[in-house]
Amino acid sequence: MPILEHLWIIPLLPLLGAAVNGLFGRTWPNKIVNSVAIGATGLSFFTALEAVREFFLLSPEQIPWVRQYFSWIEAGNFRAGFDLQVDQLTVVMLLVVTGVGWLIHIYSTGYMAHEGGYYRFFAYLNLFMFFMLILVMAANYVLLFVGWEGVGLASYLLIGFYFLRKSAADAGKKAFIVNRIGDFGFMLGMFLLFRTFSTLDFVKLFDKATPLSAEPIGHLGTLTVACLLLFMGAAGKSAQIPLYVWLPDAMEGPTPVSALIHAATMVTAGVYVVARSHVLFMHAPTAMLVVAVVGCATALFAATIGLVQTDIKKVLAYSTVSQLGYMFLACGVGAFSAGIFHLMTHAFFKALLFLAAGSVIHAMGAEQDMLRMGGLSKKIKWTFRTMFVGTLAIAGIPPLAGFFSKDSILLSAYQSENGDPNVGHILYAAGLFTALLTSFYMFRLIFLTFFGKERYDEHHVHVHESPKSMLVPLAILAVLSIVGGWLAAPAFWGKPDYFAKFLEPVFAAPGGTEAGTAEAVAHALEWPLAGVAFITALLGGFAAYWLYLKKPDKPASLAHFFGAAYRTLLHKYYVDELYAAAIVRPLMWLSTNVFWKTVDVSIIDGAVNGIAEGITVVGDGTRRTQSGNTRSYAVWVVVGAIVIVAVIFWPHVRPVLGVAR
Amino acid sequence: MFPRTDDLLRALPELIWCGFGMLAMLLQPFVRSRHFFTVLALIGAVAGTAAAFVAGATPGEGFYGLIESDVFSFFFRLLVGLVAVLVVLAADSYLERENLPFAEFYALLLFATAGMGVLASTRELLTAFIGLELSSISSYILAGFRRDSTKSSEASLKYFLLGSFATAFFLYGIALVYGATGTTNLSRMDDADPGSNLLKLGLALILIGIGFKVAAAPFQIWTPDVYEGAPTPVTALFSAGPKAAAFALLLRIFASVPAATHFWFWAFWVLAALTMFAGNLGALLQTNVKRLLAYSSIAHAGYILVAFAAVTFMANDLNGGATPAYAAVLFYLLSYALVKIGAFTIVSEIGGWGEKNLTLDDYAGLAQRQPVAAAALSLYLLSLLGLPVTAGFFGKFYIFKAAVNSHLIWLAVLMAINSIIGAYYYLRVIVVMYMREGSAEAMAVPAVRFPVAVNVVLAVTAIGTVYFGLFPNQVLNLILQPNLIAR
Amino acid sequence: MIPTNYYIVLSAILFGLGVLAFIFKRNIISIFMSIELMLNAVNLAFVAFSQAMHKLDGQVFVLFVIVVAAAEAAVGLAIIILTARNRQSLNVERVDLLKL
Amino acid sequence: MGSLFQGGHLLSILIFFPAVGSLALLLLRGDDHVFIRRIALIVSVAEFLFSLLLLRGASFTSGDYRLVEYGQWITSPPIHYHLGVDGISLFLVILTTFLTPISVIASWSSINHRVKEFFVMLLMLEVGVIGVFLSLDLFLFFLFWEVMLIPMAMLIGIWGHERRIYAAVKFVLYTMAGSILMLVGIIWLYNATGTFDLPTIQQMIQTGTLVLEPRAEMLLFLAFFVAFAVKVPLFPLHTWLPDAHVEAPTAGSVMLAGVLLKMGTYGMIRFCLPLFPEAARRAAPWVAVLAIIGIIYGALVALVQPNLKKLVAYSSVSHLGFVVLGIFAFRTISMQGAVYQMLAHGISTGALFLLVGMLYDRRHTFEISEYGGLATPMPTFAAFFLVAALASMGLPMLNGFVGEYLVLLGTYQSHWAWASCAALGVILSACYLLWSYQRVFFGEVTREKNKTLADASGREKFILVTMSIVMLWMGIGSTYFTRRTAAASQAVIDLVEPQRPFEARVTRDGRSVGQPVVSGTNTSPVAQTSSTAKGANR
Amino acid sequence: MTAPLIIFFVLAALAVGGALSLIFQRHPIHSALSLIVVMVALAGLYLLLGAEFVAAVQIIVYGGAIMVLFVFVIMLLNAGIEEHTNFSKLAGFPGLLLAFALTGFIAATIARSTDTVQAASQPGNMASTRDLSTMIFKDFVYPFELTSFLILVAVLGAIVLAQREKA
Repeated sequence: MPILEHLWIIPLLPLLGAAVNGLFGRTWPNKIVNSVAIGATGLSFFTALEAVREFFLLSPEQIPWVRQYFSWIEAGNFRAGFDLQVDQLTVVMLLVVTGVGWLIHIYSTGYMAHEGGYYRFFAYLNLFMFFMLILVMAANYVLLFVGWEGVGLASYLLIGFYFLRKSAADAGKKAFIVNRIGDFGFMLGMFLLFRTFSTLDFVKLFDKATPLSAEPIGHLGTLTVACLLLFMGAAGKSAQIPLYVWLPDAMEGPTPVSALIHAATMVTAGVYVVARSHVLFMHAPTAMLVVAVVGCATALFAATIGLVQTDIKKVLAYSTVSQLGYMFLACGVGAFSAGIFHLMTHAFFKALLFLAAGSVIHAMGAEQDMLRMGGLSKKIKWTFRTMFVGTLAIAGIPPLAGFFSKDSILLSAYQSENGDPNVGHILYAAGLFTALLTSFYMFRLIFLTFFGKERYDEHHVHVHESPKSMLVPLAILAVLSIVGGWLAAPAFWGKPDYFAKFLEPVFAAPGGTEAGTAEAVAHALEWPLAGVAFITALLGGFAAYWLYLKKPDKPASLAHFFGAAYRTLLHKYYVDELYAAAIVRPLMWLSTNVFWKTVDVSIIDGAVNGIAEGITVVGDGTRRTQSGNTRSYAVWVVVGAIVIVAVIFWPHVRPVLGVAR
Repeated sequence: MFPRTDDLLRALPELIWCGFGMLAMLLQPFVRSRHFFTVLALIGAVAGTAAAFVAGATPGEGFYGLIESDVFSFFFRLLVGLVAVLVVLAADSYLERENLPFAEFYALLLFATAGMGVLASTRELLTAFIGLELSSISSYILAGFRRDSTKSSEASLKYFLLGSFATAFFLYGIALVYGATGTTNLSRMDDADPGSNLLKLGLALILIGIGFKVAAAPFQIWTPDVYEGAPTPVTALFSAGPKAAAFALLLRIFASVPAATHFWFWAFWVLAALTMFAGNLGALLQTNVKRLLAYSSIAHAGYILVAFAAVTFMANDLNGGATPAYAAVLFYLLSYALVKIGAFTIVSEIGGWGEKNLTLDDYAGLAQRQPVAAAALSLYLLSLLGLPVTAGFFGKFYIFKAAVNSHLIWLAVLMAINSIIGAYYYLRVIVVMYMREGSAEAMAVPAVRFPVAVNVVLAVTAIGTVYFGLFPNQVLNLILQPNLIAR
Repeated sequence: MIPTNYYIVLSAILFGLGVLAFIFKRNIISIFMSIELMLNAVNLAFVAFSQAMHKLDGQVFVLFVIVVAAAEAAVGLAIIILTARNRQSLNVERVDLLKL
Repeated sequence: MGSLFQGGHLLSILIFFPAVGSLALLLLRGDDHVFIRRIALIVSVAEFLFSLLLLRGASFTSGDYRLVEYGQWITSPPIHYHLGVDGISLFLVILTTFLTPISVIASWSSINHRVKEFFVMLLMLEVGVIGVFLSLDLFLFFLFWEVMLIPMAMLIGIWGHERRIYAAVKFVLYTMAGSILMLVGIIWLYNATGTFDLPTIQQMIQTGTLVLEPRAEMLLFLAFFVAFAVKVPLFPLHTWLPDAHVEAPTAGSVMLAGVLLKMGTYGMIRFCLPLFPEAARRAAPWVAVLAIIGIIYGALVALVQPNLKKLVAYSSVSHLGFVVLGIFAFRTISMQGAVYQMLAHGISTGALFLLVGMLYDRRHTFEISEYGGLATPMPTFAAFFLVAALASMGLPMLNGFVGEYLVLLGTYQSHWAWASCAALGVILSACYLLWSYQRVFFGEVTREKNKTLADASGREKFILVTMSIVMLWMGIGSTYFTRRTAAASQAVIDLVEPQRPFEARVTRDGRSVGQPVVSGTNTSPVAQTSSTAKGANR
Repeated sequence: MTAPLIIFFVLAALAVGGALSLIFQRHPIHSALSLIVVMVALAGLYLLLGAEFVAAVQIIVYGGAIMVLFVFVIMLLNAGIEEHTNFSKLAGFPGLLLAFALTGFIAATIARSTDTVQAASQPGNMASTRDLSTMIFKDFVYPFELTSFLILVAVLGAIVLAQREKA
């Protein structure tokens, strides 16, 4: 088992790439830089493949396969080791991350070819790969947290890649800080877990947690609180309400970054963590419900905003948020494997979409506003085709990947009876409506971009198809987006859903909501629900077609008709403004005027200097007694005499000095 | 009825000092050389100081119990002798600069020293009075030694008037004590009734008289003026010698008069508190360094009085509970004398002809102009401030210890507060010397090259300050004994 | 016979008057005189006590005090002359160059 | 405790070697600056190497003192020359000896007048600080504590910036005000015990031969604590810090932030807790509150500072708050964290000050508004600055994280509320550091002057690389340190409140070991923690 | 009321009166003369107390030497009527009040506490001058010698201070 013994190689390779490029890449030509970067990622991809191969040779009891490399933090009964772990869940994540990541690296060589700071870009990208791999392979929460923060750093750097643009720098900062807010919860979650179980290693911790009985719904037991705190972190990382605000801004970064970090991998870390901690969540139905509701709400909410955005990347960003919402919905209703499944397919088609969008932007010469596009389908065929595939996939048109994953989520949602039998149906309805919106805005994107008449002048913009290095990854991803979902296809014919089956050893552990009981019901509902889903998708597509191809002037009038609503959507429900007004500005004002100017300068320092002042004044007074007049001096002597005599002869003046005792 | 040899031996230092004083007077008409007299005075001072060992070697009472040669008097004789030596060295160049009559100066200096010696060794109030007058009158004259300077003469006048005013109180106190106990010999008052109001009053008046000499508030009032007006070497003498001697007398009185029991610590408590604040607060805004040091010497008198409070508090404790407090006083006086003489010597050197440059501005940028002087002065100031590896630190430490030992926590806290206030103005001088750039003309002044004698003074004081700051053991072993003051 | 404390009280009064005079007078010479007055008061006390206790040393003290007073007088008057020379006034209140 | 002078004189050498060096410097002629600098560098580096011998010299697997030197110094009162090193002081000493050469190099070209005095002061400062960390006799400790004062004041006052004198005097007076009371306290303690010897007094307290009545103990505790709190500085007593830092020269700031502040927290660990455990326990809640206020308050004030150096200074207030919190949470983990945080903060904040100083050397201003877009002219510098900033905001795999995490984790074990509030500091630190970083380095270059700024020079690179490597090492190889500090801090904790393993706690709370706190019907975490807190304070 | 008592009161009155006039005379000469009155009165009291040697010395040294010296200096400096400046606020009313308070207190204390001494007091038997001298030259020889130095100092001081600048 060479690789499984030395799992550390997988993350280390990108790190080396990052180090080499970061330290020496400055002076190197692009060729060497990107060969280093791609080499590193590719290598780790194949290493991962090898690892997976070996993994399949393991006997079940060897799983989860944990290797401890060195002890990182030790204090008292607390130990955080650099321990890596491989189980089915890890395998999925591992392949997605390395695979998609590699493709995107390749794509980037084309996309970034003309950018400055080439070496920096790839160094960051590799760094990201390293931390992401740490995240998915970590065997304890602390190490996971390392990856967690690390990817945050990487995304900060990459969003702020064009640091000359203030917007970019702001976006990067925003991303990091919002994530920090999430991490705050995550850390507290860890602390609480450690206080309860006095370990943070997954295996030990879950072993201790499994025998516990689940906490009744609506009850804030330790586990519930811990799970909610963890979910807070997840919400930060995966851009869920209320911490989603950073993701749209994150589109300031280069498009490949958006594809890799803000669509395919990093943002799904939250989902991964929830899935990873499913044992705890299974014991905390309240938390589960919260997760489901938040996820569902986010999905719907983001989708609505997506409807009206005109920036091609913004649309995709909000769709990402919404899709992430789906995944949480899945987890929330206990369909963890479904969530992970969607995570995977989403990684394929969303990466595809972003890259295609990038290709479009590349073709248009850095134009992102869809209102200045149109009719590109002829000019950039391959881009169009691949992107169309992606759209079909996300819209949930069978038999593409999105259809299966989304369908299994809706199904589980429909079945869930967490707390109240109707909960499931509500969630299902919301999810379904979201699906409608999704397909609408995606097709809207397609029609605005590729069909209709050109809304740009050819003289300035000469559209050109992207280089091979960009199209090949597109193609591959397109294929994946098509076939990626077939793993689950057998479920329709009563056969086991291979993907779920594969993950079963991970998720089947506790309550057993996964598989088993669900199976039977599932089979009965499979077809009708799928049909419904399909129809909604078509509806959405048709609506878009009708509005943006048939009656191109309709949207404007509609927008005018629903003026208020439209503007609200356009301004993303004014959430950013709200945060600024409710939190940021007050805090700033408070810090400046109250804490610094008042408390620090006026009160504390004022007091200190005031005392000094006072003493000086008294000192001046004392000096004045030194009048220089001998007669007064004589009087002073007399005064002294009286004082002494008084102290000696009248004991009752002494208690005035009683403090002396 | 010629006195016995032992008596003479026990009084030897004073006799030698006086003898050399006379010698100086007699030779004054015949010898014109300054150096001759300097050497003469030096020999005299040293000889007297050496004689202290002789006297110390023959312990016991002398002259029918008027004087006592014990460790206590030994220590103080050494101290005042050392002061005399240093002042002679410091004065030498000063006298030339200001062209003052040197023979008389040294003579008076030696007589004053003799007076202090008497105060240190006497055990009888009348003798003490004579000694006090001997040193005081010499001091009056020395204060006014720069005849043509109005300031000097004014200082002399004020010192004289107020001094004799206080002396009158002291004397009246003696009278009352005599009336109450039928004797003026401290060692014969054991059977006196401690409750007697007459005795209390007498002691109170004596306390007033001595309090004036040691510049305890509110009798400190004369100090700044006199210190400022007097010729600087004389100021050095005042701040070190007479004060130490007066404290010695006070200590002996309150150590050996049974009536001066416990409750007297109240008086010292008040005096100490007042004095500390008077000194430190007054110094806070001083821009004249000489005057600033004067105020600081008031403050330090206050600190010493804290130790006195501790002493008197422990008065009833017969098994040597007060010993550390005594030691504190003695050690502090030693460290303080060294520092003050050093500091004033530098002031007198920097002062220049007619003592013109005394303000802080004249010290600006001193560190560049005269690094050694600046370093030395900072060392002294730090010692006054009570920072470690200086004798001043241990001095303060022992006083704190004595105070806490006598449960005078609050007095200790007051002292702590005062140390902070004091720190401010001491630091200000250092700051000026090191952190301010001197004014153009100040920097233009060529570096004054100190005479050898002065350098010797600085060396002795500085080294002494550091040495006692690191290894106080010898001194402590000397003064930390229950029979420090023979009863 | 005359009670001793008559004498002592008298001495106290004289002493007090001396203090009073010191504070009240402006002319330096007069101030110095008031000091002499105080010393005399002390002497009276000494003599009275010695007489009361049949001890001679009290009177010895008086002699010493007188000598000291003489010495003081010599020096004091010299100082006064010096001052008078340096600034043409004998008013103690005008001698206040040194202050604060 | 060791016989007379066991284990050689390494500690004495450590203390007095710099003093010898500075004396040598004093004897040199003042004008040959290069030579002076070289000497200073050699001395400080040699000192650093000596300090490394400590690691060989002794193993730190148990809590007691190593390389003890013990000799009679002053007979009455009995004061001993008693030195010793344990896990806690070990790395603080090394930190000092490490930062000194760094500061020497840092001031290589920025100090040009009165060079000799400067390095003399720097070395004397080192003497004082190391003395503080190594002395085991209360009196000796106090002596060094005060000795360190003057060189620092001089560094600020002579080589500082505009308001340097104000800052210097403020620094000294603040510190003295605290320490003079400590002196009274020390003497009081002496009267109670008859010795100044720390280990002896500790034994007395452990064996119960010395029992202070509560009020006296509290007063004593305060006498010590205030002195240390000023140094740390703890919340209301911190206002000297910004002034001192802003006015001090780079080297001064580095030493100040890197080492001097640690003397305060070190004092708390070494004296406040072991000597007055009862009082410490009673004061803990208040102290913790102050610490937490300090954490958040410092961060918030830092957030809005227009002055870069002041910002870093306030960040120290915030970071040291973590240390104090960790100490007064009385948990093994948090104590470990506190000790580690001391070291980490020394490095990362030291680095930040160095970087700020380098900026100052180029532009002679600390105003953030004067900068902007510096990443373009000086990318390398920007990169190092980012590393330092990240370390300071506690990014995992860098030194800042371990300490903070352990402190919070440990604190949470017994006081979840404290930890939760304190954890807000983690968010805020990211805010102020990233924001200032953006304002300084990102965006277009606004000022004409900044367009031509030189990137990090070779010497600067050397410093920064060294610092970065240390940060990285401390971030990853933390066990190298914690294994050595563990025993000592455990010993301290045992004195204050012996720690029970988790299961024990559960059983005491009446739950079975198997099913910890979360059995079917259980209390809310609040209730639990309060119960456990009660348990802890039993 | 026996004769000595009457004499005492007369002398006491004289002394106090002299002291008062010392205070209230505006011209130093008059003050000096009134001081002489006081001294003479005291001399009388000494006689009354049976210390005739002291009385003699009082007249000779004090009344004779010292006061003459005073008068001489007054003449030398031809000091006129003293001007009544009131620069010192403190020395005005409050000062006098305090002085009175002190005096009153001291007098009162003494009056209350000298009874013990008074009991011992009886008709003054003349102290022989021989005993006095033996005491001075035996018991108090040390201070006596010291006084000689004191005189020396005084002379020295007078020379140093009062001598005119040598041209």
